[in-house]
Amino acid sequence: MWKCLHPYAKPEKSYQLAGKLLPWFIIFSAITFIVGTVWGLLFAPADYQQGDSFRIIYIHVPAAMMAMAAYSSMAMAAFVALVWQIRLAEITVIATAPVGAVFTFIALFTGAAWGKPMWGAWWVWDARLTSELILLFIYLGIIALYNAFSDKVLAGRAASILTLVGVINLPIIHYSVVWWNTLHQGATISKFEKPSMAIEMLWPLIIMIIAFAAFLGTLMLMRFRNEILARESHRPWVLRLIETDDAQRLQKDK
Amino acid sequence: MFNAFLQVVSKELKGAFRRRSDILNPIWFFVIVVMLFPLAIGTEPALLKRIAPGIIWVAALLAALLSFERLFKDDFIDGSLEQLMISPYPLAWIVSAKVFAHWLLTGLPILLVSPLLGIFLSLNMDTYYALLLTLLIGTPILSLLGAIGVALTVGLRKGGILLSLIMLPLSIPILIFSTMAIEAAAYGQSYLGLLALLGAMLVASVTFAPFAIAASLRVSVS
Amino acid sequence: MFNAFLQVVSKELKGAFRRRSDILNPIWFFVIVVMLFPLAIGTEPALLKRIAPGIIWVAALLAALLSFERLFKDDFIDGSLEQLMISPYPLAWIVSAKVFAHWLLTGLPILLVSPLLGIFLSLNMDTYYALLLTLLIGTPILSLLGAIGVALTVGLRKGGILLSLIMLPLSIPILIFSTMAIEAAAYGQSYLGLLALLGAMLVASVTFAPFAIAASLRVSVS
Amino acid sequence: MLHCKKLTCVREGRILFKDLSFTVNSGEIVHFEGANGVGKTSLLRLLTGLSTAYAGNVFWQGKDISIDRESFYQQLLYLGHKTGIKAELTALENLQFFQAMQSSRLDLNLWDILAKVGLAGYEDILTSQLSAGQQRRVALARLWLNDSSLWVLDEPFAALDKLGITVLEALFIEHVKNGGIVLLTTHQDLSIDASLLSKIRLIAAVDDLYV
Amino acid sequence: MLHCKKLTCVREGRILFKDLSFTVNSGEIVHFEGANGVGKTSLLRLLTGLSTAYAGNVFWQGKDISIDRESFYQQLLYLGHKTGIKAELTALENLQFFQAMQSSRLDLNLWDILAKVGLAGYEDILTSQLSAGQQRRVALARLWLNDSSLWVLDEPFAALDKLGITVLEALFIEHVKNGGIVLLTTHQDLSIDASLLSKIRLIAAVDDLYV
Ligand code: HEM
Ligand SMILES: Nc1ncnc2c1ncn2[C@@H]1O[C@H](COP(=O)(O)OP(=O)(O)OP(=O)(O)O)[C@@H](O)[C@H]1O
Ligand SMILES: Nc1ncnc2c1ncn2[C@@H]1O[C@H](COP(=O)(O)OP(=O)(O)OP(=O)(O)O)[C@@H](O)[C@H]1O
Ligand SMILES: [Mg+2]
Ligand SMILES: [Mg+2]
Repeated sequence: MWKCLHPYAKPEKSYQLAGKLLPWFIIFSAITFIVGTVWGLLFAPADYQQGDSFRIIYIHVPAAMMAMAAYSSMAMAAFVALVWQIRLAEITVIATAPVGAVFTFIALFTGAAWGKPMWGAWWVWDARLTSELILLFIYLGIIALYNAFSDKVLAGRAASILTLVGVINLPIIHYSVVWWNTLHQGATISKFEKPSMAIEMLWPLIIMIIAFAAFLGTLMLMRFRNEILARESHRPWVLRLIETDDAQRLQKDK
Repeated sequence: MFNAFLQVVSKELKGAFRRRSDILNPIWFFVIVVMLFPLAIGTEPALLKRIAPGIIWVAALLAALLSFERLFKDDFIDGSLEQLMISPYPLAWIVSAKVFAHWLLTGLPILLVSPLLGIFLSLNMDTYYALLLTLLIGTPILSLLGAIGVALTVGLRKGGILLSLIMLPLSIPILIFSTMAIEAAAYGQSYLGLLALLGAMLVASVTFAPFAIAASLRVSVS
Repeated sequence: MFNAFLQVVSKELKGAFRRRSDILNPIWFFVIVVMLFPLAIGTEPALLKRIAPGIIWVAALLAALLSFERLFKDDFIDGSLEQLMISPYPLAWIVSAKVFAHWLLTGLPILLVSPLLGIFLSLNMDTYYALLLTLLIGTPILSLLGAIGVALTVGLRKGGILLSLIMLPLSIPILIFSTMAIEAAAYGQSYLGLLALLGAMLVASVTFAPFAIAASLRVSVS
Repeated sequence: MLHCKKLTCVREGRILFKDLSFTVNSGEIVHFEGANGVGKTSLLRLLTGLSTAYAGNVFWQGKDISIDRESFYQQLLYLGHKTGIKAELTALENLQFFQAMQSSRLDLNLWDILAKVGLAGYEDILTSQLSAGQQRRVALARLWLNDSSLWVLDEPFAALDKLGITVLEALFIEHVKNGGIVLLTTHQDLSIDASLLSKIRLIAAVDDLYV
Repeated sequence: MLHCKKLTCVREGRILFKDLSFTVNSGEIVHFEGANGVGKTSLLRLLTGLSTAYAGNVFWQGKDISIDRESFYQQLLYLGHKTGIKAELTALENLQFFQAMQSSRLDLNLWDILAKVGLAGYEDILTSQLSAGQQRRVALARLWLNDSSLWVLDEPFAALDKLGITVLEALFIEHVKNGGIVLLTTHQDLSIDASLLSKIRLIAAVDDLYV
């Protein structure tokens, strides 16, 4: 299976492949974003308890889900990077980390903003909140570790190791906080877990989740390309790329 | 090979005994924390009892966090770490020895002073046993996980802060499971399940952590 | 001469900004402590509120204690301390600059993050103000007293433990006065008297500590 | 036999050397020369496998050293700028550790060796309380203890007095006569016979090539 | 003029030297010689007032140095085994600090001085990422910055390449020609004219006298 992927293990090839995929991702995420946002904000009915403030769910839940999805893809990339020593996988890891961190932050921020009217406090020590906060710390740790190394090859390897160690811990963290929390007090969040959401509320949510996923993919591809360019900036193919790019731009100007 | 393990451990211990502070520091840190809290919070026995396990575990965690920087840093600075890395034994094995020595110097003293703490914070017998057991299982896990963080950051100038950033998420589950077990004990419930969980984590980290540590060292010391 | 003061401060700050960790470490330490306690003790807001000032002050004290070792140690190891000691300015003046820089790097960040702590630990406004004031007056005293301890122990291998042994008794009064003030504030009582006491301690230590530090350095670096 | 193939070393985006290849046979002393900052230490660390080259490989007895580290390290003794001596242990304790870890010559009497490096009477003093040159002597005492064939020494003469240097040079010659290899850097002139000694001079790249 | 009167140095109960007296006039370079561990560093530290002698006094311009430290230190530049360079600052920042603290020559361009010590192009790299010799060059750059008349240098040539040593020796000669004093230790031979150079050789006490 890895054999057929091998050509793409070359930076140049995968740079081009990412370039080809990128427009599709952009278009797809733009469309789903527009549909989801319009539907969710304008057409979905207001919640009978929370009124319109519940609409923050259309950002909150997708962001929270993508925060985890981003980490899973990082973990897979890290595994590939360490076992098969593929540098592009390392690049994937660190291309994804900041994106994941931002999604996590969005989930936390929207959650806190939602919590103030709903629970009367910005922050409570709830299981979900705590594990999300810890996820943010893990992301920050990976990013900080990467940036602390001046040699980017070593940095990528170190970040991959940490990602992998983190992924082993993530489920443990998840369950530990869930159990810990339920021992002290009833799950605060349970009142929102109504048996089922009204279907008109659910559809926009699903679309928004898809939109966030596509957006995550877009950002990953962009950062992936940038990272390759930065690392290979003095390789002939990149120099050629810059030349042709300049030439095209000159022609356009004319 | 087993001889190499023993040699590394005994060298660490010798050095620590020579410095003295390495042995007393964790104990002393403990005593400080446990002394300061009654001073700072007030001395109602009920309140103290309620928060005692938490305080002890947080103190253990902080003590571990503080002692970690030492784990490879001194060796890195004076070049011994390089020498260990080019020794003819598997690096994972050598670092296991170092981590074991580290636990002997930080985890064990904490266990040894814990009876004192029990008295200071008026714990009852059951709670105390639970505390002891969780410390016994939990501190080696902390040492192993911490060593990964240290190994990743030892060559870096900004090591300190990064280390705690990395360590914190890794150590929270242990903290939570342990305090849960102690609380269960305080309410007279069974906490075997939680202990088993901690035990499983210990086994897993003993198995995998040395390799992660060795790999991290090869990356960060170069 | 004032220029020398500024130069020393700015060099310290530059180095710290370069290392980054030196600035973030105290803040981060705080965040850790404040995160760990709810996790370890339980999440009842009432309980948290009750012990919050104590936790914050113990954390401040520990953070100070931890950062002290750095105060002269790095300079001692790389020889900069010797160079400062043979600079053509009074040593007491130079060390004042170093202590001031140290406070900027450890005390001030603690003040700056304290609003966040207020939120996390659900403090009310009055308590929070009292906390802020006591931290503002108390942390410089801690820095000055700590510096004496560090200066006495910097040349010694066994520095760490000795330092905290020396530091602890010196800092307990500050801890007690401060938490008393905060508690008074929490009950809506006046705490000006306590603040005045802390202020007097600050004045005394600003006046005398630099000379004690300079004398200690001459003894221990030789 | 140590063989380097097309080693390239890059630090901070600056190429230190490029496509460096050479072979050292047993019985040779190789002196790496070059101005400060030209890359001698970096090269030696590549040869020991402590850092990884940007490109190229190092072979020991025909095998890539990164593949079977343990058996390579059985044959290697490396002393860097940092000596790996523990300041809080005595000279004797330091040597005991090295003897147990890295030498098969457990029969040697450490007191004799300490006397050989001029530290008789200082066995029980903490290394931190020795003078700069005495500390280096403790590290160098490992050379007498060791039976590995490849010695990689980064400025072994630093802080050493003249007598110390003479003794050390004699030891190098003895080692290569027994079929060993010595790779070393130093800024001082060696008084070793040219038949045993080869020199590799590193020169800074004229144009600072960036990768 | 530096004058020592009956200096006795004791470390760990061992007498290193006893009743040592000498005078150094301006325009002299003094080279302290002696085997490893004989007490050169200890002596230099006594002369700078960093440590206190077991017995005896040091006088600078006729005044005991321990009485008016500040004005003595105005005239003193000391570089020890440990160089006092901050690893987390760049070469330029390190020099800026020294210029502001210890020199009255605020007009000098630091970039020129860095070029003089062969660090052109390395101004903005953290000192920790320089090679051993480059780090020492950063410390030695202070000699160009400084206008104090008494230089006390403990193994200034350590880790330095030959070119560096030549440049430094020329600087010493210039300094003493301008009426300065240079006290140094090194285990390498100096190629300085004998008319400027005097040597003080420390010899280990034959019978290890214990106090
Ligand atoms: C800082 C605070 C908060 C954080 C960190 C947070 C985090 C999360 C996370 C991690 C999820 C899981 C997404 C998934 O299923 O994959 C989630 C889902 C959800 N959150 Fe939040 N949350 C916060 C506050 C809130 C608040 C205040 C509310 C509402 C009052 C809320 C309502 C929801 C709902 C309804 C879901 C979807 C539940 C489900 O279907 O599983 N959250 N949140
Ligand atoms: N910090 C110290 N504490 C106790 N004794 C010391 C200390 N430093 C040095 N000594 C002892 O003093 C003696 C002289 O040391 P010193 O450093 O002055 O020697 P040196 O002449 O500079 O040697 P080298 O050429 O190796 O630098 C040595 O025997 C050493 O053991
Ligand atoms: N840890 C490091 N990180 C980044 N760059 C480094 C590091 N160490 C050295 N360098 C750079 O690599 C180059 C070569 O350094 P190296 O230590 O190999 O020189 P060297 O030939 O051993 O010099 P010296 O004679 O001074 O010991 C230097 O220009 C230095 O700036
Ligand atoms: Mg070198
Ligand atoms: Mg010396």
